[in-house]
Amino acid sequence: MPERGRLARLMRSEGVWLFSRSPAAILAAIVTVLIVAGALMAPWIAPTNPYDLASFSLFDGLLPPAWEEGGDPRFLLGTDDQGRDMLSAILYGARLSLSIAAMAMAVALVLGVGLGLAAGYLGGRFDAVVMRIADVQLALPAILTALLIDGISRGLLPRDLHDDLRIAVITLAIALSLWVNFARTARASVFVERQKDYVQAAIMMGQHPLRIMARHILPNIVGPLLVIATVDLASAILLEATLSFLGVGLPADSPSLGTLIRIGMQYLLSGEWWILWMPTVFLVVLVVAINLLGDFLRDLFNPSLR
Amino acid sequence: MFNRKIPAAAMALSTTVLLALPAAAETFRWAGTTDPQTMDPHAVNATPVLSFLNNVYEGLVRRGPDMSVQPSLATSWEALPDGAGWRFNLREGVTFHDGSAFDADDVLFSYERGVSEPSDVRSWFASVTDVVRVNDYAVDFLTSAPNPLFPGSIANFMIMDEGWATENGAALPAREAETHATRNANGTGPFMLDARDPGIETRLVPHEAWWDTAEHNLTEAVFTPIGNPATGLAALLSGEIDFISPIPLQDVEQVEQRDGFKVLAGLETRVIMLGFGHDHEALKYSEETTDENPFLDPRVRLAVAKAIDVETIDRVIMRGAAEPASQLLPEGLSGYSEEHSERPEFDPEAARALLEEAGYSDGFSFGLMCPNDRYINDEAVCRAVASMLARIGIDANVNAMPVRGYWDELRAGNFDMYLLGWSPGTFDAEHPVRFLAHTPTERLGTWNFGGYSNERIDALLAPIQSEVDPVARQVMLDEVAGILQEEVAYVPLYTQPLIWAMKENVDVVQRPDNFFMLRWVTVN
Amino acid sequence: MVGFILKRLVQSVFVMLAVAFLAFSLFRFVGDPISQMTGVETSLEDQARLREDLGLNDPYFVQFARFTGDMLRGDFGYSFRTREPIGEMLLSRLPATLELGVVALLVSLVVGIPAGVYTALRPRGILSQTILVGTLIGVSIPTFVIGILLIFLFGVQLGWLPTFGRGGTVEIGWWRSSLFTAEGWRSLVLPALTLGLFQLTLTMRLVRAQMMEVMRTDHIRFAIARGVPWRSIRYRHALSNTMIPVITIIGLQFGGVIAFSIVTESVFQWPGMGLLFLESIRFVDIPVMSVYLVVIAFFFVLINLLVDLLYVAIDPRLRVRESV
Amino acid sequence: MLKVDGLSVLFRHRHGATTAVEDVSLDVARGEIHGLVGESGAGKSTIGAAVMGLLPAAGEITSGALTLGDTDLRALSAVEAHRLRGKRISMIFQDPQTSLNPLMTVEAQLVETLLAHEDISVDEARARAIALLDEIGIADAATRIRAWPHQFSGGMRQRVVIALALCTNPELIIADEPTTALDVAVQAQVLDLIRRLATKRGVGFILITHDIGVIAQVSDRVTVLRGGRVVEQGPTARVLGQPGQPYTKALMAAVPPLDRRLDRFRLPRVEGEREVPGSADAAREAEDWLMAGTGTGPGPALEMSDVTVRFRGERRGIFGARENFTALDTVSLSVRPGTVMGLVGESGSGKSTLAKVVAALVRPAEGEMRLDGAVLPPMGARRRSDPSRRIVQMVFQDPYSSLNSRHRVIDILGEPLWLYGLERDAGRRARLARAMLALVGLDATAAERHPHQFSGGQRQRIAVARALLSRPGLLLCDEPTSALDVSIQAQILNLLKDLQARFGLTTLFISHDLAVVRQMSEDIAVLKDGRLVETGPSETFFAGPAAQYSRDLLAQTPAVRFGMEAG
Repeated sequence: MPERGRLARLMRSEGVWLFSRSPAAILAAIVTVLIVAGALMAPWIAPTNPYDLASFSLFDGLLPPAWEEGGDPRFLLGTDDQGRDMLSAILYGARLSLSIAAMAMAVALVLGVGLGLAAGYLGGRFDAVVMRIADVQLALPAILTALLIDGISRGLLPRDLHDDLRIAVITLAIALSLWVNFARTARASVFVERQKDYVQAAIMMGQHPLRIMARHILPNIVGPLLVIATVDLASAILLEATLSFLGVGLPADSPSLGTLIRIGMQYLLSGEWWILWMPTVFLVVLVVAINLLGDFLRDLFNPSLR
Repeated sequence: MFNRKIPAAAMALSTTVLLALPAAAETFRWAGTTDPQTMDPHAVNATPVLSFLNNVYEGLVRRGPDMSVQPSLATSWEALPDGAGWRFNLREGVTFHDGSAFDADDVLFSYERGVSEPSDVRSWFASVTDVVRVNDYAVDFLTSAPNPLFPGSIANFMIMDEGWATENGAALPAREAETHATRNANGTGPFMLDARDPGIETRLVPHEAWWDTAEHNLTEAVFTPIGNPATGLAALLSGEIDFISPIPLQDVEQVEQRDGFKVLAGLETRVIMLGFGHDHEALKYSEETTDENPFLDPRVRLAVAKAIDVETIDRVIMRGAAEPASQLLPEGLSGYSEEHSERPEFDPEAARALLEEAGYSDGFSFGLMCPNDRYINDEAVCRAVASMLARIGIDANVNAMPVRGYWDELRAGNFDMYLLGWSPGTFDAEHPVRFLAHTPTERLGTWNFGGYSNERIDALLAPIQSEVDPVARQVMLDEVAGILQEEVAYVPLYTQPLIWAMKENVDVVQRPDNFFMLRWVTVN
Repeated sequence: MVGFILKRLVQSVFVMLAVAFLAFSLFRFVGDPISQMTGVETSLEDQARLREDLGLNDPYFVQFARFTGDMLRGDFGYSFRTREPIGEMLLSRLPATLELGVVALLVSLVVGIPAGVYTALRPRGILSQTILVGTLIGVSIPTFVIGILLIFLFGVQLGWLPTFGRGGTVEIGWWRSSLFTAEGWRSLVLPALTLGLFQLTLTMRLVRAQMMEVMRTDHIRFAIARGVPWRSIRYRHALSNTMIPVITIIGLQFGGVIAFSIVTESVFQWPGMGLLFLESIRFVDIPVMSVYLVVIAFFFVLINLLVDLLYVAIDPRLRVRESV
Repeated sequence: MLKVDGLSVLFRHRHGATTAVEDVSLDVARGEIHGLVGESGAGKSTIGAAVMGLLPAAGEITSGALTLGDTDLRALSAVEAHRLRGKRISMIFQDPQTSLNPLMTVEAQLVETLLAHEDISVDEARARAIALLDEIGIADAATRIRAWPHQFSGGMRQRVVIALALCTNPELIIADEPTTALDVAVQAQVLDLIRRLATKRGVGFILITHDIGVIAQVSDRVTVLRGGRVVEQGPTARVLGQPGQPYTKALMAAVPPLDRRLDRFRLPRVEGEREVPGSADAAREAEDWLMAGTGTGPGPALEMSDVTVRFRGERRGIFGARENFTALDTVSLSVRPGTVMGLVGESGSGKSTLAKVVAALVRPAEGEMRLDGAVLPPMGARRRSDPSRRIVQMVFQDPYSSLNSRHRVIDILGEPLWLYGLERDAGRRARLARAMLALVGLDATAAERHPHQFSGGQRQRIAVARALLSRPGLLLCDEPTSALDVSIQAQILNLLKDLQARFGLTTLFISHDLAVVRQMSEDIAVLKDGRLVETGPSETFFAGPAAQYSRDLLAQTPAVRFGMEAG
């Protein structure tokens, strides 16, 4: 009975009602779900597998989209310089970008909320140390973190792990430059919740600090963190693209959206407009949708705005 | 769309330039991807630096538009009896930019500076035992063995004024801290250094008292580095700069169609090739065959050569601007072996057969290491090679990385196959043999990462270097080229194109060594 | 108060040391500087000797101690690539980055705040929705794509603005500024716009959220009940209360501006510290990289401190002593 | 002057619309103070907002006429209505802390309001503002005017708010709970000020409050509201003296009398409303469980000797050094086992701090505490496993923040049982929790719901249940009912009285309301600025307090002096 109850309660809840009233949020949600679904099912719905080098040939290079003259029906959105089908490359790329962004978000969430929660709750020296670490992290631009991790991991790990290492490097680099947001938000929310009576009661009863943080405070600060999460998911995807632009990104033979855009940049003026604009438009639509969802969540969790 | 510019054509252009009298005087603004890191001619032996400084300093000899060796600060030179060295007769009446006179002392001083420890150009004088001052205007370079190509090999050895250098504490190139010569210059060349803002802008003005007649009509030349290719192209198309090199291959067509601009597409003296790990017992990046190295079998290497369709790579990736290569140096350079100018033709079936014959019918996977920002479209070529090899069953996983870490990885042997481009400094066939084919030692074979070794080739290097008779020298070079082709030590792919873009009213001379000489530039 | 500043400065020393340590541990992994400093034909023996001369073979901590020792004495060492003193290099590049950062921030404030106020006061308006979604699209396109597009549109197609570099600069002592000539401003417009766009969206959203919250507070309802003119309610009462939390966040964002400047400077060939840092990575010029990061860390700490002081300065509740 | 005729207001929300106010009529003459009283949710504030034209977006006047003098308020355009606000009608809000713009000096806010309605010079406006502050009772007005709002105390700030409402000589001022946030002493002064302004300046007041004492003390006429409808209306003396309607009678009865002690609070029960009975046998199960734990003996004795608490003061301004603030100064107190000790004092007197010291939430600088003779370790020294963690339990003031809104009631109640190992088995824990809910008067279905689905009163019952589930000996109550309506307050206090009596819990009951303390406690202690002023049995205290401060405190507490006969 409780399961149906919870679902029923969710359906009637304030959030869903508000959601049904704002067209932008609905559109954003649909677009996001479509893109994520498309990306996740890439191996099944994409015409070819762009990571399998034998599946495309150089002869089909630089073909315009199918509807343009000179286009090839096999390649709906045309091909890139290598003869890779743009549609498949974008779907696989989106899958890679989204998985990297999601993994980076997860790491940043755990690291940031963990440290932020502890800093806010324990205060004093621990708080100062965490905040100074945050300063150090803010001072290091994402590109440097990527370089640092790439270098260290290349130095420590055996050679044959090097290529699938690159994805881990990028994920960690992005995560490291995002956790500070979560730490600061979590810390600020904990300061507020710590004064509330239900936390004072838990302290008085002698509950273990970890349990107080995890079971009592954390569920109550999920709201603002969720908002940061959606906004940062968008910036994580963009960051991956920028890192690729600066030459620290993913290898070219397993491209992410960012790598596709970097490759596309070389053809900006050379007439093959689709190599750049297809992935860029896809990225923009995805990021705008996620940001709109983030805005909606921010308004939902910010009671004063309702 | 492209007419293949062979060096001879460049010769034709230069003659017309000589006749046309310089018209209106102009400020000439040009850009490149990297800023020359120093103004000291002996500090760094790298093309961007030497090319720029060739406008400010001059050597005893210089190279003409067609790479021929011409007199410069030396009016003439003759070989000393029984190959003991060379005598150079110096030009009289030449003054440095600050007015001081040029004589033999400056040559001796520059030689001492060039072979000093902090200098980076010591390798040019490897065969020189001593330099003797004959009189004010004659100097002898004594070599340990006869060296027929010596004069040509010191074309970039630039002469500094002894007085200026010693007064300003620049007797030696900078070790750790910069010296006066790092940001200032006092040469005898056609242009003087007017202003130097490292990494931002460098300004040259003509040297009025230059000993040679000026063929250019420039009153001022300003160089600015532009790292991002797209921005560089925009700078040209917006008219803010008059000339830029290089521009991306894929933009050549657009620039040519736009009125007011033109493109000069020739060939650089750089051959792009694939190298193997000859001294690797086993593959390092293979998922399955981890106990042996298939590439040790020449048949497998030949299969690789036959599996790669250089024509298609040229058509799609290089837009037809490249030229298939058969050996370690491009056609037209001295010592090129006409005998072995046929490269293994593209035949995937034969390649698969060879693999079968060698016992690898079900193929294997390996690591292909490439730079992604060193040669034109290097990463794209690597990916193309990988997909072609995948067609015959051997899967390359491409690891493209920035060049800054690339040489480290190759030197550490972290590859199964690698991409390499080589441009011979002396524009002669001996150069690639000395650095790529010879067994690696302290001084020789320093870029032979795969550790390829062949006694015959090692034995032939010294004779080639000292053989005076060109015919005998060519026979030996042909033999070396034959062995390399026979054993498929490397798989040469193509000669890299050289793309310069400029405004319609700008005429320049494009030299295959990618040196940009201001003295041949006219803006009309 | 003085105690507060001292404590923060001591903490900043630790932050800079930590950044220096991280930056310095980089040099082992970014690549081999020697191969960038020498030519193609340099023998291995010469390369080994150069490596020894530069002390690159010393153990890691010896080099780090030497590096921090020199830094404390103000001797920032010499660039591996151009052998220039690094202090001088950074000093000559500092004005470009600072001026770009400040103008970008100004752009984001001058446009961001009014837009934030407008979208807060008319949340449902069509113009508000278009502004919100428009800036969102602007932020969703990677910075380098926007940069190139602006260059081609305004530089090549229309030819109104220069496509690269920093023209029309005027030397004032060691500070090279582009704020005093029309040409200087023309070359500043596009990079500042590219860098400022991200900040602009952030500022606008912050002001909007904070303004909507302030409009609900009791003292605003009381001001309305007193018949205070709407203009004064919005811009004197509401806006001033909105700006306090927004200013602190903008202060923190300035750090982001410096970090993002790396991309913008590389696209516009803007001769700032960001471009120098990127080139030092490309040519494995480790001393320049390390010193740049320490200087940037110093800026971060300084900005955080200034923001805290600013916060106290503009909020009377903290500034004036309680006296009852 | 103001005439409201048949006013009805509707609130639209996702499930349709609810009528907040229905067919209310009242009028306010010049100089008259018209009281609007009723429990929370009765629609008092909505009427005030409707008159001012400041209804929230979802609100809408569906019918009725609002006329001020000869102006029909409903016919005014938005611009005319705004110009009228402040000029002819002004409003005062409840919390002085947030009613003034913190970033503008008092002078700036006063001058701005004056210039908004009268075209006089700035100097003239400043002069009038200073005169007004003088009249309102702010000493040295000329210099104090340039001060910032945060430099005034609560009472002073409310005077500034009144000055702001008054400066443009409005005909009518709507005061929405003007004294609720103030201490008793300050409340009396503000009410006198309102009285003086009404008679001397002829300003009409609508005084909105839930405190019948305030109405009795100041208002000329009163309207009693319930569920948006007028229950009764007329001169205060008559309505409160001889209430015609049963609801008014019940409301009056629920106010705890100050003059004598009742054994139980009278519940304002009106026919047709049934008491929600907890299932009797479940309650008994909880009762037996509690009895088994605490045994029949009374709770532990609590002794506190020379307890002192110092807080590090906030850093004042850029250059101010930190001065320490002494919250408790050598307080010695003892609570006899099984009895209720009432702790009374104004806000800032340190009474909450005292409770927090006992609950180990605040670290005392000096002093010692003992429980039944055994040393009660203070904060920092009291390990989490110390038995006192279970014996000492606390019920907090704000019902809306004392329960974790993300947990279900069953989890909240189960926590102490699990924490102190009183009940290993999860199933029995759930049964016991449901039983305790019954004991505190809530039905078992409450277990599955979340706190935000309960009213303030119900949440306090859950808080009490949680405290009891630790089988406590000492119960600390920090103003448990001050945030509740009078009728709900009575139920909770009755609950506490019954449980305390039945289980012999030693209780420390903290409140600022002397009337409530008189009904609850056997002994009483009065705190002023962290020092113990007086302590002793309540009856002797209320007969005639020893300390002068206590006497003033007693005098200033608004009491319903209309000779109510015993309920």
